[in-house]
Amino acid sequence: MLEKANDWSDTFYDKWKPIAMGFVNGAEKCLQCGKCTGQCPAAAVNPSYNPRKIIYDLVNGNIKRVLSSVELWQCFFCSGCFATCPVDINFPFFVFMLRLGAMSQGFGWEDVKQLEKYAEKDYLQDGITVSPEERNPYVIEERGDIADIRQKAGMPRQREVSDEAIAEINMISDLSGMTNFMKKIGGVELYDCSKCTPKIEEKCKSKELPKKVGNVKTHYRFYNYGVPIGGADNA
Amino acid sequence: MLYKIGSDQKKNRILQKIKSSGNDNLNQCLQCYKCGGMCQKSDKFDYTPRQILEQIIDGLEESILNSRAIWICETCNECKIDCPVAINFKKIMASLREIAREEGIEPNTEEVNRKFVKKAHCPKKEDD
Amino acid sequence: MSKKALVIGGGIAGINAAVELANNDKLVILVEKNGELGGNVNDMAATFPELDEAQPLLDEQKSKVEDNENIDIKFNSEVISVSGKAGDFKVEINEDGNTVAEEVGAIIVATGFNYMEPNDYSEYGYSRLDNVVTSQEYERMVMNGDIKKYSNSNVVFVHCVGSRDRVKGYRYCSKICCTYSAKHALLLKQEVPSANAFVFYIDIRALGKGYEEFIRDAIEDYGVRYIRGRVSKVINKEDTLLVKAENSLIGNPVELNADLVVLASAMEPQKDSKELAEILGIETDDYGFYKEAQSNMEPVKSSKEGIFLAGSCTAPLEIRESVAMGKAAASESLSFLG
Amino acid sequence: MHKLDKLSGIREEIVADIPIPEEIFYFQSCVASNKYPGIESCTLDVLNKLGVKPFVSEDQTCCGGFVTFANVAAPTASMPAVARNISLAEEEGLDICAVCNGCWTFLNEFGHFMNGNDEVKESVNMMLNMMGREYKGESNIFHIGAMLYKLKDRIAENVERPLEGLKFATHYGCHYLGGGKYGAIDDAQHPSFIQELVEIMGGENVDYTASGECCGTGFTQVINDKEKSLDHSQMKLESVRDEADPDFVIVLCPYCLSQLDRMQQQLDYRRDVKLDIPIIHITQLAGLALGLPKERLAFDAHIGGQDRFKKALNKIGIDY
Repeated sequence: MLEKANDWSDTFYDKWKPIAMGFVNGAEKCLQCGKCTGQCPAAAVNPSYNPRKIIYDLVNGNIKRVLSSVELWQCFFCSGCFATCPVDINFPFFVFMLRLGAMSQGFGWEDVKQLEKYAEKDYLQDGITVSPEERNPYVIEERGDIADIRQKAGMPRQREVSDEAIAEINMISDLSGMTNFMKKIGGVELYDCSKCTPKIEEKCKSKELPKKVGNVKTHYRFYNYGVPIGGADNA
Repeated sequence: MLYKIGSDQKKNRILQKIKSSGNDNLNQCLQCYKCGGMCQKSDKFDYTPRQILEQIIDGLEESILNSRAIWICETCNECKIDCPVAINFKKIMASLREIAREEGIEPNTEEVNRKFVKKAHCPKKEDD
Repeated sequence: MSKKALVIGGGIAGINAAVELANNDKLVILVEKNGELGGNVNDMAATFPELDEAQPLLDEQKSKVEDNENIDIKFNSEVISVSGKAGDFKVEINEDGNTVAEEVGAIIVATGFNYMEPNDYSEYGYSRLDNVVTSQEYERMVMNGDIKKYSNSNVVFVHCVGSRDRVKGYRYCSKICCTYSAKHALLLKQEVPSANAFVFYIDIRALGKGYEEFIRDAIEDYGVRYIRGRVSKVINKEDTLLVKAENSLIGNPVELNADLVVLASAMEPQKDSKELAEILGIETDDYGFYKEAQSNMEPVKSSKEGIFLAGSCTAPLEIRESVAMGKAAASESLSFLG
Repeated sequence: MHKLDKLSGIREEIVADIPIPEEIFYFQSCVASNKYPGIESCTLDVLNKLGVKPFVSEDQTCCGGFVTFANVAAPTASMPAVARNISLAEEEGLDICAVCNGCWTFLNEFGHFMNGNDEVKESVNMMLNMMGREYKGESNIFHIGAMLYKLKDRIAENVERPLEGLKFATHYGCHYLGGGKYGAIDDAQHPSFIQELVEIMGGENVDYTASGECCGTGFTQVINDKEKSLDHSQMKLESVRDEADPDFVIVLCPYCLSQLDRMQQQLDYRRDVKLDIPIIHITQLAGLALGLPKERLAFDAHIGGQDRFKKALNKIGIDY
């Protein structure tokens, strides 16, 4: 797509660095050598994902394109790019902070909402993020009950986290604004696959994304770094 | 998306066809980006001329023939006039269209919807 | 009375400095740490941008030194200490275990460079995988005919291994790798026309007379495939190697099966360059290259009067420039030789 | 195994810095506890057998890495949670041993970040002081893989069930080697320490092309972009099946284990890809060699590769 000069704000990265609390540094060192993309597992399976281009846009100020892109949400967080980078750019941290930035602009909330239950239902209630009932990566049938297996191995049926500890992390969550944040996006359950029937499935497939996630107004994201092969059907 | 470079360049069908239609200076391309910058249509392209060229050399047949750029190009040949090595893009586009027609690929000039719509989230098998 | 001159290093720069001085009727001591003259050019199969065979050219240069009565060549020797001032240096040289004291008027440092051993680059598998070699080893393969066995196979040349890399290598550009990789690809195409050559580059830095044309010739006339993107990984895949990189001109990752991978390893200062700098009392930069008195106007003067620099002990240089620097250093040192 | 003959990338100076303590704070992993309890029981037993007493605290919660990198929590929320967990070990004066790459890299990286940033540390401590704790930044965080490598001599002395005739492939996992580029004991691209451990235990190593690839979890992709996650796991698992055909794949991280294990069922169901590859954690590997009973190994919780499990375990005399 044609870009206009006023799409670019060169100073964004400089302004943003102090807000990002030292988590992001050194993007201006990027040589555009492409070593990151060459080994990237996400780039190997996504038609348009390219870490090199995201860094390029960030440093050169085309922040609009980065934040509104779907590609920003396709990173695998494998840190392979960091391991291989000749100038030591910790790209996964950039993605992490950029996603927070994108959320502040109203992008990507559907994805975050999907994951919010891990924090609310598991982390803050049990102190453990992955519950025994968790089906992700989705499993069709389990072999045996985990509690039984634990008992056979001579361990308590369930790993216990003390009430005190749970109270403490809830307190941290309250103090740091995480609870507030979750209240903000609570409200609608987006996809409840456990209650899915063929009818719901049909509906669900044709359903567009909600305009709102909780109290937050959301925006569409776009394939900003290339057209996916096979068009939007491949999304 | 990951692609592989074939070990034998001679098997690269699309490159052979383009070359046989009188374009023998493909590998003179400097990848200087001038063509994409000056073309009046390039904001509509999914691939700029130099990218098409790079893909021809690597033999990415599927992606070239399905691209919109080969149909949107107005074959004004202004890029040849400006090209530092005078690559005849009009001819290349013409032969690409010909190949695409032979393959039965419909001309595709519609604006692609870049909007992200999330669908395939369901864990169930599609044909259940 | 005219004084002797000391030239440290018998590479192509040192040879030319010594010959130039000798032709001006000065006595020269040439200190070479190995048993043979020629330095890094000994490992070269051909020169660029004209593909001339390097060894006959070098032999010609060597014979100029060896046949010259004014030049006293000390093989297997090292400078141990230097005292005194310009025009009146007292030097101790360790020659084959014996210490020799000499008085010289000027010193020319031409210690040259070293090819980096890319052992830290585990992603390229050097010294871990077979068929991954450095450019230096590749030149030897060309000379002894080993590359003949790579008919019908893919050979990948990787630029910037150790150069332009803050983490495991050096920040500077090694300057000549772009052109010598093109030379390697050309040599391959000439020796084994059935082989395919692929060169992975970030950008092509061909800063020299005829270099750009040389590289374009490789691409256009010999069909060497240039792909823009630094190689990310070289993996062992059964009998071959799998090279992973990005073709950043399209923006997609690319994979390639290769039979030989040649790493254009960086030119680094000699391992002991800082020790020698301390003995001589001259300054080095952060990497260990010797610092010029003034980088633009005094390219051959070191930070100490009477000590001159020549060749790639100052920065990565090609042969042509090393020769020029050797001669310039010789003529600058004449004023201290009375 | 060709890799072991060649240059090894193990960083001896980091290995040398790892102490062999009498007691260590065992940092429990959520996935290990709730999906693969064998990792937990094996870690406890193996550490005990090797003369290191594991200390388990019920006050320890999840490291917080998942919710943070799922962008549900900002760094301001996860930093105090990390500090709280580390402070539990500091109260006992112990170092931490994590069994999960995620826990290790998250505690390590955020811990380092707080240590190097007094302002953040102070504000975190303000929060922790309210609940009577303090973060000092004194405990070191070690990965169980590094601990086992350090204790390899003791393992060699204690092998009760040599793994002869078994083939092992490895998957190191991104967040130990790649993310922990400066803290891991091995090289990020050509790691070899598991292979060394396998040789000590009498097993045979096999190699495959995609050994350095990510498992495909992609932190959140497995939930939000399942097809892509499946694509990647398929690529990896097919490479394992076709090139190595191992009896076991050793992983360092419970989440990689979960992905590679559970995706086999999905791939069969959705794409008709037949895979039969047992995936086990490095502590379960040690458990096998050190002769733990099959209840403690708890392979019942594993889903993929059950036929192969049976064959392989029968070979070394476990009736499974």
